[in-house]
Amino acid sequence: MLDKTGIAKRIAQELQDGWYVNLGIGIPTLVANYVPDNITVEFQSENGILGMGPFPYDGEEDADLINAGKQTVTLQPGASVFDSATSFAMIRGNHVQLTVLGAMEVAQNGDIANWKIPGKMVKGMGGAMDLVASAENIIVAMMHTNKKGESKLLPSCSLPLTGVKCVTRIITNLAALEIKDGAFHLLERAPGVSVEEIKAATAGKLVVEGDIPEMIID
Amino acid sequence: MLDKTGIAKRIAQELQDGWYVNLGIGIPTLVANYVPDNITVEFQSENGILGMGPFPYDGEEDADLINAGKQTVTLQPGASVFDSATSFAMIRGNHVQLTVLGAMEVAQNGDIANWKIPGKMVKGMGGAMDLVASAENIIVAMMHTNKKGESKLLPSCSLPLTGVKCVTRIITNLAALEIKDGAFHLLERAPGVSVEEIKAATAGKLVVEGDIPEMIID
Amino acid sequence: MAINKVVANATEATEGIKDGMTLMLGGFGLCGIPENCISEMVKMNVKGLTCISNNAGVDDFGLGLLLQKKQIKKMISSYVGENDEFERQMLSGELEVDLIPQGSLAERCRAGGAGIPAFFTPAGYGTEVAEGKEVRDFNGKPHILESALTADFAIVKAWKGDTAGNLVFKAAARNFNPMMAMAGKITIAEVEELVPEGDLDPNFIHTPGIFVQRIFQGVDYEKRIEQRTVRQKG
Amino acid sequence: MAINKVVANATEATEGIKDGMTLMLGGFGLCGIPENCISEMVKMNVKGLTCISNNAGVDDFGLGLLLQKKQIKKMISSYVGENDEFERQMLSGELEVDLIPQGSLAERCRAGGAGIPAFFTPAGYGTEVAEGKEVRDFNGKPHILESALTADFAIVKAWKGDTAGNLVFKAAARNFNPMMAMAGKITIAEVEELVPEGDLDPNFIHTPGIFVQRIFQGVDYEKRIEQRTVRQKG
Repeated sequence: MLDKTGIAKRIAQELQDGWYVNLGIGIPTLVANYVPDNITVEFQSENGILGMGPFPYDGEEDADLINAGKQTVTLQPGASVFDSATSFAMIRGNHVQLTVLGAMEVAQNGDIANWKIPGKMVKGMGGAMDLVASAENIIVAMMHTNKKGESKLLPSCSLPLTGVKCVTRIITNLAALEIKDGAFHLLERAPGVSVEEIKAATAGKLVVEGDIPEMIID
Repeated sequence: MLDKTGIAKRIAQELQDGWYVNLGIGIPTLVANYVPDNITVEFQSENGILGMGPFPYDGEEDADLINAGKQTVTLQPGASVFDSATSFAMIRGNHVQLTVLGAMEVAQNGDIANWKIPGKMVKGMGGAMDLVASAENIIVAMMHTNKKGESKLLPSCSLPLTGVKCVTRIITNLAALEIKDGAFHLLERAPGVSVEEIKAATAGKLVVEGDIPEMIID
Repeated sequence: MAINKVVANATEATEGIKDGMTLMLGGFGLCGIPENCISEMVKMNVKGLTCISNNAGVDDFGLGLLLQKKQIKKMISSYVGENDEFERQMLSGELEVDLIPQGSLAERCRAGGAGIPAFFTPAGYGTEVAEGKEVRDFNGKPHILESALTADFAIVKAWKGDTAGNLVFKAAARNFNPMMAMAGKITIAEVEELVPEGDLDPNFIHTPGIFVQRIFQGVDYEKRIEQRTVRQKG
Repeated sequence: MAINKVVANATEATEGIKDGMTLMLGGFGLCGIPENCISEMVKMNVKGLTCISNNAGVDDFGLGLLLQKKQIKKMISSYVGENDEFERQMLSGELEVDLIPQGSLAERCRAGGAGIPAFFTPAGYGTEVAEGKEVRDFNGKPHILESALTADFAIVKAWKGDTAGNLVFKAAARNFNPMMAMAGKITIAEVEELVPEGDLDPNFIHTPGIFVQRIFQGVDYEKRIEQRTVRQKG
C-alpha cells in the first residue's frame, strides 16, 4: 500500500519532459518533490505563477509570493507571474499539459466531485472546475476509500459534480487506474496489494485484463 | 468658415478636465495641439498608448513608438503602454470619455459611415467600429460637404455603416451641430457663415432654434 | 501632466460607499488584499454589502473582519474555506453565497471592465454552476454562457502606484486586482508606495491609470501569511 | 531549470509552416512585426496562406513582401490601407479579405488563446460585420456574437526574450503580439535580444513562456517607420 508520499512518487512517473503542470492542494503538491532528474517540467499555480519553486528557506518567506494553497513558495529561474485572468487563460486555453488534483468521488465515466458536501461542507470549487473542464490530461490523486472505508471509485458520483467525463487517470494508495469506455481499468497494483483487495475497494465497474504488475516506487 | 486647424480648435473647446480622449486620424489628431491650459486630459491611442505626447524632436523618433495613424509620437509623464486587447477593453468598457473621428457621411439619426466605398476603396474599419459602438460621447470632425460639394450630413447614409445611432456631435468647417431626436440641431455657426449657408449644405433634417451664435475661435 | 487621482487616505478614498452596494475586492487568500480600505469600512460600519472577492478572508483578518460585524449580505467567491464564521453564517442562511469557478470569476470581472457582456466557457458545464445557464457546443464540446460582473466600487491593492493612477503589483499579490480595477464604476487603489507621475516605466505598468479613479498610499500593512511553509537550509 | 524553447534561427523556427496554413502575425502597421520570419517565408515560398494580422504591411515591406509574391490567399485584418498591391489583388478578387473591427480582432485572438470560444461585443452591430451573426441585447444595447480565432502558427516579435520563452515588448510594438502568442498552436517568437533564463524580472514579463514554443534572436532589424513625424526644437 502507498502512503501520500508514495502516491506522489507514482504520479511523478507520469510527468513528461517539457510539460507545464498544475498541482492541486494536498497530495498533488508533493509531486513537485519527485520530478525525475532527466526531464524538465514547470509548475503552474492558478493564482498567477509559472515556474513555481520549492518552499522558501526559513526567514525568506514573502507574503506576496504564495501558491494556490496559500503556502509561501519561491520562483525558479525563468519564472513569470501574472494576473488570475491570464492564469486561467493558460488553463482554459489548454496550454497546461497536466492537472493533478484530489477528489472525494470519481465515477467510472470520469465524473469527479470534490467541492461540496450538501448541508455540511461548502468550501467552494476554487479553480478546480476550470481545470477539469479544460485539461486533456487529468490525474486524480486520492485514497481509494474514505474514512468510513467506503469506495471513492463509484458507478456514479453521489456528491455535487466538479466536472463531467474528464478524469483520465487515478493514482490511489492501492492502485493506478485508467478511465475509459465507462470503466476503471486497473493498470498497476500498489506494492503488496492484491487484485482482490483492489476489487473489494472499488464500487464502480473495474476491468482487470491480464497480469497486473506491481508498481515500482523508488 | 473654418479650416482644419479651426475645426480642431473648436473641438478642443469640448474637452473637459479629467477626460481620456481618443483622437482619430486626420483632423482629430490636431485637437491635441489646442487643449485649454486650465484642464488636464490624456490621449489614448488604440494601438496601445495612454498619455500620448506630441511628435518627437527631429532625430528622436522611435520606430517602436507610433500612434494609430502610424506616426511617430512621444509619451507624457504618467503614460502607459499595453497590448491591443487591453486598449480595446478601455474603449469597449467605456473608460474613454470622448472619441473624435472623421466621417464620409453622418445621418440625422446618428449613423456614421467612414470605412468603405463599395467597389472603389476599402481600407478597413480599423478601430472605428469599436470606438463608435462603445463611446457615449462621439464627435465627428469633417468638412460639411464632400469634394463634389454634396452634403455629408444626410437623411440616411448611403455608404456601408461604421456604427448606428452613435454620433452625438459634429464639428464641420461650417457649423457645430448636435444630433438628437432624429435631426441635426444647429448649435453654432463658423465665423462668417450664415444659417442659410448651413441650411443649403445640410441634406438631412436641420433644426434651427432661436438665435444661432457664431463660434469663438482663438 | 497626467490626470491626478490622488486622495489623502482610506477615509477619502472610500467616500460614497453606501449600504447595499456591490463591491469588488482584490486579493487571493490574504495576499494582495486592500487592508486599509477594509479597516475603514469596518469603521464606517457600512452594511448589506455584496462582496465580489475570490476568498472571504480568515476569521480575524481580511473580509473576515466585515463578516464578523455582519456587514456583508452576499459573497460572490470561488473558495471560502478557512473561515469558521463564514461557514456558520452560510449554513444558517444569514449569508447569501454565490460560488463561481475561479477562472470564470476572473474572466467575468475582466469582461465587466472590457465591455464584453457575456462569453462562453467550458468551466462548470454539467455542474450546479450551469443551472439556468445557456449551454452551447463549440468544437464538439459543451460550454456555458457566463455574464460580466461589475461593481459600484472596486477596491484593489498594489505594490506601487503613481499620481496618475498607474499600478504595479508584486508577485502573486497581483491575482484578481487588475481585472477588478477594470470593472469598478469607481476604482480605489491603495498602494504601499505612491510615487510621482513619470517614476514608473510606462512599459511595465500592470494597470493603466485610466482604470483607477482614486489612489492613496496605505499605512501599517500587516500582510499576514496564511500558510507559512518553509524548508530548512543545508 | 525552465523548459528550453530556443531554436537557432528563422529557418529552424519556421519549420513545419506549409501551404494552406493559417498564420497569425503580430504588429501594427510596420511596428512590432516579425521581420525575420516574414523574410524566411518569402524564401520558403510557402503559398495559399491565410494571414491574420491587423494590417497587411506596405508594398515593399512587412506582409507586403508575401503579397507581392502572391503567397497569401486570404487576409484577416482590420485596416489594409497604405498598400497598392493589396488593393489591386483585393478589388480584382485574387485575394480574399475578411475585415474585422480592430478591437474584435484583438479580443478574438485573446479568446482563441484563452479557451473562450465566443463572446458578445457591441462593435459592428448594424453594419456588414454583423451579417449572419447572432444579435442579442444586454443592458438594453444590441451586441453581436464573435468567435475565437486560432492559428496553426502564431509569429510574434518581441524586444527581449529568454530561453524559457518569456517575452518583453517595447512601447507600441507590443500591440497584437501578446494575444497572438496565446492563440497559436505553435507560437514562434523572434526577439531583438535573447537572454538566459533568470535575466528577466518575473514580475514584468508581458508574455509568459508557456505561450511560446520556439524562440530565436533575430538579425538585421530594419524597423522601418511608416510616417516619420517630428517637430523642430526651440
